[in-house]
Amino acid sequence: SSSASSEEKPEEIRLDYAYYSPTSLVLKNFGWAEELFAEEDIEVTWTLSQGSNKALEFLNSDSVDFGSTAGAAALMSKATGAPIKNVYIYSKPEWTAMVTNPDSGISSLEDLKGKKVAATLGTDPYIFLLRSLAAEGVAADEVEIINLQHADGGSALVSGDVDAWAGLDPHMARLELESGAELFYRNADFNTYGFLNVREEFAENNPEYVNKVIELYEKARTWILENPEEAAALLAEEAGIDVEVAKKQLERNDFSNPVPGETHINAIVEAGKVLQAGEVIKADVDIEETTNALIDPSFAEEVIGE
Amino acid sequence: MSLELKNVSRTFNGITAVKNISITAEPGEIIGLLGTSGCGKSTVLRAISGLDNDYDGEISINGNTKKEVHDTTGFIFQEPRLLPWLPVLDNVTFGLKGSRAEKVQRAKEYLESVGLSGKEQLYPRQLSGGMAQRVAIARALVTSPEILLLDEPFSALDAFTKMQLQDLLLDVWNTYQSTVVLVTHDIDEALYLCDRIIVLRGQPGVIDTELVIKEERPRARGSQEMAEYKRKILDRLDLNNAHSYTS
Amino acid sequence: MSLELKNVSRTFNGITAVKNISITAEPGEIIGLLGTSGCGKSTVLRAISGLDNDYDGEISINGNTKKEVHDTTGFIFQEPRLLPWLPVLDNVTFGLKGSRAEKVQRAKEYLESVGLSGKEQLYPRQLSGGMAQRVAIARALVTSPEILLLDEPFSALDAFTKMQLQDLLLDVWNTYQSTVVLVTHDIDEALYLCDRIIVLRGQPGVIDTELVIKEERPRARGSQEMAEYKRKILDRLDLNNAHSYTS
Amino acid sequence: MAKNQSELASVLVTSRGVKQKSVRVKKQYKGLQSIMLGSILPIVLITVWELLSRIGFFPSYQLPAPTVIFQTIVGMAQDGTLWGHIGITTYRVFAGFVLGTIAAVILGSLVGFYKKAEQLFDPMIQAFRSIPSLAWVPLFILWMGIGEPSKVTMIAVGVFFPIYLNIVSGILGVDRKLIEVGKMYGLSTFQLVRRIILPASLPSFLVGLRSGLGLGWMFVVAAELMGASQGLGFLLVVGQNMSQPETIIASIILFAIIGKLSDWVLKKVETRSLHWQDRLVK
Amino acid sequence: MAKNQSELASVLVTSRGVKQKSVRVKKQYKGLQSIMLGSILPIVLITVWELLSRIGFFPSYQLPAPTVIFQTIVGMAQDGTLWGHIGITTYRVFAGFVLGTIAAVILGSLVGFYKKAEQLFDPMIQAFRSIPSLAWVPLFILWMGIGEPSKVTMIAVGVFFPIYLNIVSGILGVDRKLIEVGKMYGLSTFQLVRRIILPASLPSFLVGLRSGLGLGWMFVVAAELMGASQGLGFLLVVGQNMSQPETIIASIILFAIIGKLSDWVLKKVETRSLHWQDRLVK
Ligand SMILES: Nc1ncnc2c1ncn2[C@@H]1O[C@H](COP(=O)(O)OP(=O)(O)OP(=O)(O)O)[C@@H](O)[C@H]1O
Ligand SMILES: Nc1ncnc2c1ncn2[C@@H]1O[C@H](COP(=O)(O)OP(=O)(O)OP(=O)(O)O)[C@@H](O)[C@H]1O
Ligand SMILES: [Mg+2]
Ligand SMILES: [Mg+2]
Repeated sequence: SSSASSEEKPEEIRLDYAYYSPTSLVLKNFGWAEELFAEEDIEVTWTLSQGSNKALEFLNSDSVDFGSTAGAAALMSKATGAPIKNVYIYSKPEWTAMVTNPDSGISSLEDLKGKKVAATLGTDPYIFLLRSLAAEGVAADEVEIINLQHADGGSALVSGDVDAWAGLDPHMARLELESGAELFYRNADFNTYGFLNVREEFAENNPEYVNKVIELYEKARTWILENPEEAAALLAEEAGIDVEVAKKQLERNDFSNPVPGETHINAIVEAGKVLQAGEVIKADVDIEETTNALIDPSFAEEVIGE
Repeated sequence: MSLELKNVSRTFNGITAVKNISITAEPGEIIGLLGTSGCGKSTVLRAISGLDNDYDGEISINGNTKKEVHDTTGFIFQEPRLLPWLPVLDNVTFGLKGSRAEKVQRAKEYLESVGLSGKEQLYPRQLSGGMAQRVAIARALVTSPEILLLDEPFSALDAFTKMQLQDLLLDVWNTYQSTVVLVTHDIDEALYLCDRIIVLRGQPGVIDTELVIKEERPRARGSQEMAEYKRKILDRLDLNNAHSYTS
Repeated sequence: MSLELKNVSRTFNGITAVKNISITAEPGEIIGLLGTSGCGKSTVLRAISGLDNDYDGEISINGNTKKEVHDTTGFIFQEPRLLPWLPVLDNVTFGLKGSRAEKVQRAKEYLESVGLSGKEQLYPRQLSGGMAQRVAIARALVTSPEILLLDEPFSALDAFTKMQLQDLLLDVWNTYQSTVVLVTHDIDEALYLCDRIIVLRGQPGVIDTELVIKEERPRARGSQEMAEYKRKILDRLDLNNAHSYTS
Repeated sequence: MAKNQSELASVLVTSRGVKQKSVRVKKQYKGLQSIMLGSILPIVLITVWELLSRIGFFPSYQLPAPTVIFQTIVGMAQDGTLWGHIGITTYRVFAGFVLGTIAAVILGSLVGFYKKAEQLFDPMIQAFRSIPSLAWVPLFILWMGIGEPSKVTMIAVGVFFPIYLNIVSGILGVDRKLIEVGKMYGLSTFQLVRRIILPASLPSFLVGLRSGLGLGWMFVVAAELMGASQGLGFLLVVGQNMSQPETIIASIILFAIIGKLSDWVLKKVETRSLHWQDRLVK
Repeated sequence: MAKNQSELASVLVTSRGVKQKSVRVKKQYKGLQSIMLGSILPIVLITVWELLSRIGFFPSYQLPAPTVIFQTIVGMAQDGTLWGHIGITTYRVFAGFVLGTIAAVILGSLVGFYKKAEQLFDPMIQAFRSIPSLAWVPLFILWMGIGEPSKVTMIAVGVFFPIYLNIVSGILGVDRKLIEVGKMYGLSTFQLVRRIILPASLPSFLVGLRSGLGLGWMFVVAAELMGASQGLGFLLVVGQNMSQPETIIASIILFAIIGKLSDWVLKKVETRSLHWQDRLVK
């Protein structure tokens, strides 16, 4: 698709960075994008995304060209008609899991019946919770889901206000280290991947530059794979978290497969079905079609090869 | 400026305060308005001033019958109504136009006349009742209005200061030939100052008596003729009070 | 109640308003306070009332020299100071204690005495200047205070109403034997009401003259003796004004 | 006392009513006219918005058309969830408002009246005043857990500050002359506050109430971040998390409507209780 | 005019100064005493908090001890980031405050003064008043992107409402008697507003300003959700997203301190410009 490149080049390229996307931090930190695009007189601006929903707001309002989100979040936005597409997977994170206090007596999802579970509605941990419950055959209405922001869910767990928490890194890593919280249910495949999304308009007008950004991301990804220690230090430094926490968080990120493909499509479709069942995504949305419209592997395939 | 009231009435919430007041004042005339408390003197003054335009009837000022405030009219209210955030001097210059220096100079002259020189920088809350009233008098007189409405301007003043200010008023009147309507409770004052005295009575207030004082000015305070006039007015007032109190 | 001022002085921001005022009042005496505008009459009254306690010197009320408000003291201020959110009736009952019905009944009596029956439900903004002043008078008198401080209570009233209220004051005084301090600019009024007249003068105000009026009550207004007294006082006042205006 | 005043007020009203039938008709007409004038802006706004949405100027994934929003709200009304959201939020705001008002009246009166109290409390209160609602969230969860108390208290915090500020300044602005009247009649400090200072500073107090109520609605979002499963703030945040623009806008519209209604009640109270003011009639 | 007034004021001050040396010393002493009284509560609070943290009542991953917070702030001061955060946030609040005040003064005067303007604008404004700051975020991003303008405007929105409300009520509360004085001297409507209504409603306006400034600080968080990379609100949200309790609390403390300082400035202005009020001295 990139062969149909247009003559014009953008005046600036607006990237986002996010603490949940270590790759973006590395890229920003080393200034590789500025270096590359300075040759062409293109300005690079960085915007911090504080969460998937912010990144999507930025994308939808034409405030950034590239935005990092969780896969499910991108799907939800796409389902309302947002003109974005996913062109790259910045990592396969296991950023969410079910967490409980060490002496709570909870060791499986079965034990959650009738208990209070904190989660942030509409975010990856929430989807993770629903999918896990479904996978283990526990009905969602058998547990009491308490809507709390990620950090507050952690606090509520520690103070005993809730019995379990669908946690998110780095909060989760931190709790593990500091109060000995336990991850009693993990499933990396129920996480919905780190999506690098681009605005459709930008992709259409400047396909080459999408490729260039993917190249840059690849450079950063390779660096992380080669320098895990430094990467952890960098994450800790940038995000202002403990090195130990950063290490734990990075360990749970799999940077091996950046090209969107079947696995990702399947994961997103599964997540989408759960969301549709929970009436988060409207019933009249065709999940598979939306997913296919969202995920566009062509750029990454072209840059990286299969 | 000539001033004419034709059948002016004013009703508040269905209760009539004054009824069918008709007064004609020649340019340069001083009209006194006497009457018991609550009979509607201030109401008439407010109607003339244009501040109140819910009255019935017609008021024409130099032939203009529009219900609006004329900026050639000066009004000394029954209360001092000083602006509490301005010191005395700025209160007096409030209505003046022109350069600051001119305004200050004029204001100081008048403050001197009302016996308040040296008090220019005091704020209203630092004034005694009579001082505040005198500032209000200076504020109104300093603009040399062509029509001057005075609502018991000297009631808060001691006998001597009062006389001084009555003479000041006559000075201003002499210089600018203002048409003056003066509400007062002091019959001596009315006799000393006015060309014509109108006595209101009753509730609603109506015109009871009109007295023309022909005496030349300056008049002697407490002369024989005056005493005679005074007796007449007192008679009218008593009657009228007895009436309003029993009703 | 007896009342004694010893060398009372009051200074505002370094400027002395009154100096070395000493007055002794027997229980049941009516003291008149005369003086030019701004000489410190209200200041003295505020000191006696206890509202102002930054004065120097000593004031003892029935031997008590504490600088505090005594709730047996009634004060009619120079302005009506009605509470704008209360209708006339509630303004009058404001200082009363007891059951609502009793309070209302008493208040209505006094409102009748000041010529305001039928106006119970009006709000202060609906009153004329003199009516407001009369409500204030009723509010103070209805509590039958043992010490009564009056700051030009009748200045906003017409001659007839004024006389009526002077008599009302004498009635109250007769019944409760209150000790009264009355500030006034009306010499006739002072002569009609007071046992003793104290003339202040100058700035800072000092006691200039003290006049004892021996006449029995009820007194005739405008008798020969009164005229004589009046001349005396006018003399003192003129002198004193001439002095203060040139300074 | 209160009964009596309302008695008086009703006397006044009826006596007026009898005498001014024509005025009343005029008033009704005026009321209608006023409502019509007030509707102009919202109607224009909604029409323009609808048009722009129709021609696609606002894409629906950003700002759905008013009709869509309306359908969303109607949908919620039909499946019944709407009343739950509105009910629980209104309850929380109301409870928080009452709590916050009480606290503000007590502290405000103390601070306005006693110099020592001012020196002791005021600096601290002024410092707390600029802490954003979101900042309180973790602390409130820590101190009070995630039940209703923490939510109501959070709203009370929001309500407190403007009321406090207005009370203190209202008290400071009360005319010395009127306070002296109270003192002359031997009122105790408490009576002085109740009978002179409160009524005299009523205009300021009522503005404080209205300001405070507005802030109460604003603090709802922070309050309902603390473990709510219902409520307008909950709706808003969930809408944001789930990229549902119509939910977001619907909750905004609901905030506006209910906020306006609650303010309208206070405004009525204001007009009623300040009828004694000697205002210039516009 | 303004110049003149300040001249007068200074005359007044100096003439007082000369006459009251002893009073001045007394005042200084009183100022000190007042500061000391004001510090009691914060000191007690911090001490108790430190103690509770030391004995482990508050686990550090939830509520770090004051000393830890202090170190965090000092650390930020040393590496220089602190000034960036404070600077940019203060700038935004200041700009938003100015903007919001201007808008509120214009609209408030219109609405307070003209019945038609009131009927037209007021209902709408009152409805907007209860929309939470967070709700505006997506709309502002949509309309204005994520640059400084949207942030400053967001803060201006917060500042606007309390000022507007106080101005309108202040104008309504101006004594008719004084307005009549202005009319008698033939003042135009604009002059009337400037020379009578504004000064007379100044107390109310100033409370509005202080309330508005407080709200400005609160709205910073929402403003800095719109793509900021610096600022106190940013610090707070990052702290929450990144599980850094010491950053959260540090930002709260900074909000409190700077908010208090900015309010202190306004309070000084208030005391200065209301010296003419006939208040009861406490
Ligand atoms: N609060 C104050 N601050 C400063 N000066 C004051 C204050 N109150 C009164 N004064 C001054 O004290 C002097 C006496 O005032 P006071 O009110 O006692 O006069 P008065 O005799 O009652 O006059 P009047 O007959 O005009 O009411 C005046 O010069 C006045 O300026
Ligand atoms: N705004 C108002 N609303 C209702 N009634 C009013 C209003 N203003 C005046 N009145 C009534 O009108 C009548 C006349 O009042 P006005 O003030 O004209 O009296 P006045 O002759 O000036 O009396 P005074 O000598 O006491 O000042 C009074 O009965 C008063 O109650
Ligand atoms: Mg009058
Ligand atoms: Mg006096």
